[in-house]
Amino acid sequence: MEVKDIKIKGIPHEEFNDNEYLEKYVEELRANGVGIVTGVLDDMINWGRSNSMWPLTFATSCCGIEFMSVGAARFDFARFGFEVTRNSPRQADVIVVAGTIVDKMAPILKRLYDQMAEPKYVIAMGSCAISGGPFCNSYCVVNGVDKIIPVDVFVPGCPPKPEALLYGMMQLQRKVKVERFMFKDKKKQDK
Amino acid sequence: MEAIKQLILATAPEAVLEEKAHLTVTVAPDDLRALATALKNDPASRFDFLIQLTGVDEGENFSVIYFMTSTDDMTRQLVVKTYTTDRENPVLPTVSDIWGTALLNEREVFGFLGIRFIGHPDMRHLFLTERWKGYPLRKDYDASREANPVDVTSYPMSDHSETWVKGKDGIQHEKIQLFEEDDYVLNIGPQHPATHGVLHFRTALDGEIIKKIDVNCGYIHRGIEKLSEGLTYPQILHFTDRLDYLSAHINRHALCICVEKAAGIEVTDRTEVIRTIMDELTRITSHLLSWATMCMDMGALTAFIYGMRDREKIMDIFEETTGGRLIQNYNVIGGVMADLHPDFQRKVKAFIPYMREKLKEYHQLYTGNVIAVNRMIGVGVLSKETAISYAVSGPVGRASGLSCDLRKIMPYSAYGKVEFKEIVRHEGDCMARYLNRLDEIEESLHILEQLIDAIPEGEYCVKTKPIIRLPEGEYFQRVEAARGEFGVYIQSRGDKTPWRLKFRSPSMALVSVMDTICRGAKVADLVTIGGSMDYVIPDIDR
Amino acid sequence: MFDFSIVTTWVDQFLRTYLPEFWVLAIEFVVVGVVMLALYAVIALVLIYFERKICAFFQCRLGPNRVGPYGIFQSIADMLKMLIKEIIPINHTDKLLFYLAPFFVVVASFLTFGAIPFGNGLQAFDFNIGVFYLLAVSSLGVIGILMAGWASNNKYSMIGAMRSGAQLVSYELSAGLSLLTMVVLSGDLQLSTIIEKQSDTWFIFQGHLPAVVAFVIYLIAGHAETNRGPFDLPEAESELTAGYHTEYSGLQFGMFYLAEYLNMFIIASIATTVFLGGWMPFHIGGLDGFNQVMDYIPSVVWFFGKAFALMFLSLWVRWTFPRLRIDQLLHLEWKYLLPINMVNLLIMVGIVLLGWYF
Amino acid sequence: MKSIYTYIKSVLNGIKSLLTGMSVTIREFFTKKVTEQYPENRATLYVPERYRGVLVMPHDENNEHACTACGICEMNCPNGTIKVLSKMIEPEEPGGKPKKVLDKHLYDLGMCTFCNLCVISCPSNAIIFENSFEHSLYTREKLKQQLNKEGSKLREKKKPQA
Repeated sequence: MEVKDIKIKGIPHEEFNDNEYLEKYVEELRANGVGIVTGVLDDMINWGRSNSMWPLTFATSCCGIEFMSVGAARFDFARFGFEVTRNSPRQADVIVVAGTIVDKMAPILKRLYDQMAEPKYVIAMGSCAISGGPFCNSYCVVNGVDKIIPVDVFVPGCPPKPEALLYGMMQLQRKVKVERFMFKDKKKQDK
Repeated sequence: MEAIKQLILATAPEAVLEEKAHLTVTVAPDDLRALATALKNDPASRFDFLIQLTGVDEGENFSVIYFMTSTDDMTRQLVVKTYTTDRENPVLPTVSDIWGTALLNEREVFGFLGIRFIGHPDMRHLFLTERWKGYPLRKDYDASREANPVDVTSYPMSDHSETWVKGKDGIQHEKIQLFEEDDYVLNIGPQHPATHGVLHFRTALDGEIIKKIDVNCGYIHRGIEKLSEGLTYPQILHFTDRLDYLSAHINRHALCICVEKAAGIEVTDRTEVIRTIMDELTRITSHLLSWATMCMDMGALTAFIYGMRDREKIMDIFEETTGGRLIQNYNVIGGVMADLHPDFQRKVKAFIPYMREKLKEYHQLYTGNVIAVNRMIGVGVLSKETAISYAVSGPVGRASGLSCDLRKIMPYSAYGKVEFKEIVRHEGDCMARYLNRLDEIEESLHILEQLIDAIPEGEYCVKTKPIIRLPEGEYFQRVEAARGEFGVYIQSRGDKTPWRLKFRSPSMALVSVMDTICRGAKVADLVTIGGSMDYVIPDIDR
Repeated sequence: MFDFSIVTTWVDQFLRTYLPEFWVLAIEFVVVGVVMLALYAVIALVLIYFERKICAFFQCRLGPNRVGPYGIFQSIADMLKMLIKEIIPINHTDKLLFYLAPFFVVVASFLTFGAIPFGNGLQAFDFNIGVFYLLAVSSLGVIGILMAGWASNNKYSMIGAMRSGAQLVSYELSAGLSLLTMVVLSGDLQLSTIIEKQSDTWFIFQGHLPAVVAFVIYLIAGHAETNRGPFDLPEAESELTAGYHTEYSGLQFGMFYLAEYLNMFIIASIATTVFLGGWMPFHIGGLDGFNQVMDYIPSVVWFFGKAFALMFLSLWVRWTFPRLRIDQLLHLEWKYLLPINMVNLLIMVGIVLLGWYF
Repeated sequence: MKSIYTYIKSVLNGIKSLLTGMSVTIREFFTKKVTEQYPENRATLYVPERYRGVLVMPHDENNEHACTACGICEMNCPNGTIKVLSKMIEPEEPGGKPKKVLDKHLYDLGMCTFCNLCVISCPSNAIIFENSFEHSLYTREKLKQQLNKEGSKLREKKKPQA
């Protein structure tokens, strides 16, 4: 599937941020070559995956409340099929790192990530998760969760508006939709 | 006050008394315990409510500052100071058997400054891991990341604690076993839906019944107090919103008042009223969220969604005026950041009847429900004595019969001008706490009603100097946040940055009583009690 | 009313004319099995969508609406994802029990599924002890749950499983007694006979108050047996994260998930069969015209209509109430449901003896 | 006898309370839903003017901005989100002083806490917060932005403010 074919209801392709990254990403994946059968199969699988991202209920601070708002009536991420927040990492597909990760929490986040079943995705929500945010100069704050686990989408804001998180989730959907089942992104596994 | 002074001098003749903003007593460590016992038990003083204790690195020595008040008269305040000059191996006597508050607070001081409290039954690090090198709040602490790099290895947790006691031949070190050999220990947290964040309860179970809880904090300890020491006062403001993010306005308000009082800045009446309105709106959102999450903890997901839905109305109001939903960054030193949005009054006025309607719905849906009632009544009873000992305040303290509403006791901003009821219940169980919150929403609406049409004209923000320096001294400001008493302690040495800044967190007191009130309850009750306590973890860990 | 047994008998005879007995049976078994499996999966998917939408509507929100029109493909997407999700091998588990447990849960619900009469003549096997069979197999699922909880080597799972055991043992009693009340009324255990006897009026109307009470108690007990809120203690989300299936991922978790929804359907269909006349249309004695109109509606529609109505009720309850605590759960059963049930049974026996029913 | 009476009463009261609860939820079942359908409502979505989504430096039609590279915003920022890099340019006419102008105004969206201190402290109103919120990206580096556009210049004082 070419990048331009990825359809997300409501927002045209051109209006999304960071299309260049996706194009590059697709090229990298294409380098392995793809069969016709697996191509169709991939599309089907990716359709399923991207529309059924079950988040892990994981929140450390302020962003967690906005994450809860997204789950509540007004923004309702159930519409996207992200409805079933799982409390057990084994059953979750995406971990939304909502809040600051400090040194004491870092091993636990890492462990949670390791406990999740493939395919798993990470959204870094808010300044704290992206870079340490307000506390980036502190003696015990991890300056960005990408130092611990591979992050798929960064959602800036402090905390981001619920709509911004929904937008971030759609970005993740777009990324999932170009993936290959057979030739998984090697970079991610090496990390 | 004279009687108290005499009492102090009678118990500790060498104590130094100073009349600052509060009466301050400096006492040698050897006299501390005698003085503390006397202050707590003497009918003239009865300082039974230890608000907080703070450790400060004064340069040549370490001092610990005890800030106390009396439940007879909450306006009666006293500061007791003690110190140690030994920087290598500082020790001080504990007061944890006198005030329950000291249990966690002394552990905090130990973690931050390395002061060991002799006789404290559980001298572990509270926020940092045992492997942490250095004591962050010491002025000579090496804050670089090289000293303590990020480590993602999981280490097993020790089942032992330490204590130092005074024996025959000096101070002895002892190991304490936390759990019995055959205890079934269930780890609730750090990542668990019922802990409202990243708190860690190690729960010893007997079947479904809780035998003991070992609370572990620090999974979101961000070192705000240390960071503040390097920032100017306007810059520090942005941390306050992120402490207890559910009462962001109120925390920020506290720091603003503290700095304004210290710097002698007068704010306009308009500012005061705007701040009060915002505080009350924040309180409503906070209580709504607390109601919602408590219901969710007990398994009623629909109630959770209803609470969140109605909260959004206030979020809209906030967003329009302040430009932020949860973290508003609205109060600044000298006033507020922007004037009210033209739509503000109309929206708040529309909100008040709407919320009243919804409160009725909440009561119908949940308060009367036989399942909910049975799960809340008589569960997690917090007695008044325990509440006082652990300095529990806010809706939880008031549910145990402790009248501690600072808005009534020492009115700040516009609270002196409005009339409202202080909600006090005496049962001390989950139901009382639950009902207290809903009733407080009602009272907040009542305050809003009185203020919304009476916003005086004037400047919303007075001009302040570009660089704010506080004169040398110690400043302490207490306000009533949504979870209880929030305090800001600033020790200034005349710089534009504070020498030591400490936030008194209401949630810490709430968590410290969890072990006491959960014993004998069931696992499901732990969740209910946690929901009714409504602690916010980043507020504890700071 | 169209009788589906005409079709099945025709197929049977058609096969018999060409094939020996053994092959006929073999083919029929396979066909029935496949059809049942397909139905099982389809019903589960429909139910998942149904629940999500209803739950959303109770909560003032819209629910899935972006995957296909009105979000109807949502559960298919979920299923696709679940099928290819990694199954994590876990150390320190009892491997055999761990992998066997999901199958136990699914098989138990599938066995019950086979005995349900979906329409006139649409029933895989019609025991003469049908009600007894249903009660017996539907409670097998708890063994799977206990196995899962034990084998996971996880404290949450363990507590969840133990709770589930206590819960099922108690509520099975109420479910059994309330069904027994209806058996007293019908005088038969065979499901087809029970439905046949309701051709004039459903049992719930025939049996006066005791039938209604038995119906309500059965709904409560059945609801509790399916481990759904307010009785979802074994997986109590806010206490035990995910309870007995905490350690399960991918397809294994999918099986638990599926079985949970199917159990809900099974309880609803048993209640439909025993209390609401199964696939029998709604008849009022004396109004022949009305009754004929009712007969035009196919029996399958009647059955599923009633079952879904009951499931709606169950969802309504689930999304309104908070969870019970374990001691309250047992109180409810032993202090309220069971005594009421006993008295109810006595009254029912009296009514039947005196011949006061319609 | 009294105990039987209380027993029955407690049962009935319990049932009544449950039914009240259920009546609330069924009422909500049929009321209009409050869900806002982002992104379908993108065209009509109301984001308050004051919402702080991202820091921008407004440029006028001549590609000119108001930033004098004084660095006050950088100084006021509590966590180092802003970096102002200036350069000296040689005076046009000989004898004049070299002028300090803005080279790069670097802003890290992924670190910003939206405290507004930079905006209120800016003496020349060169930066403002914009209310857009769709900024999610796949890479961390792209969140680090340069606020002044390529080739932009400082707006001359004499010109009327746009």
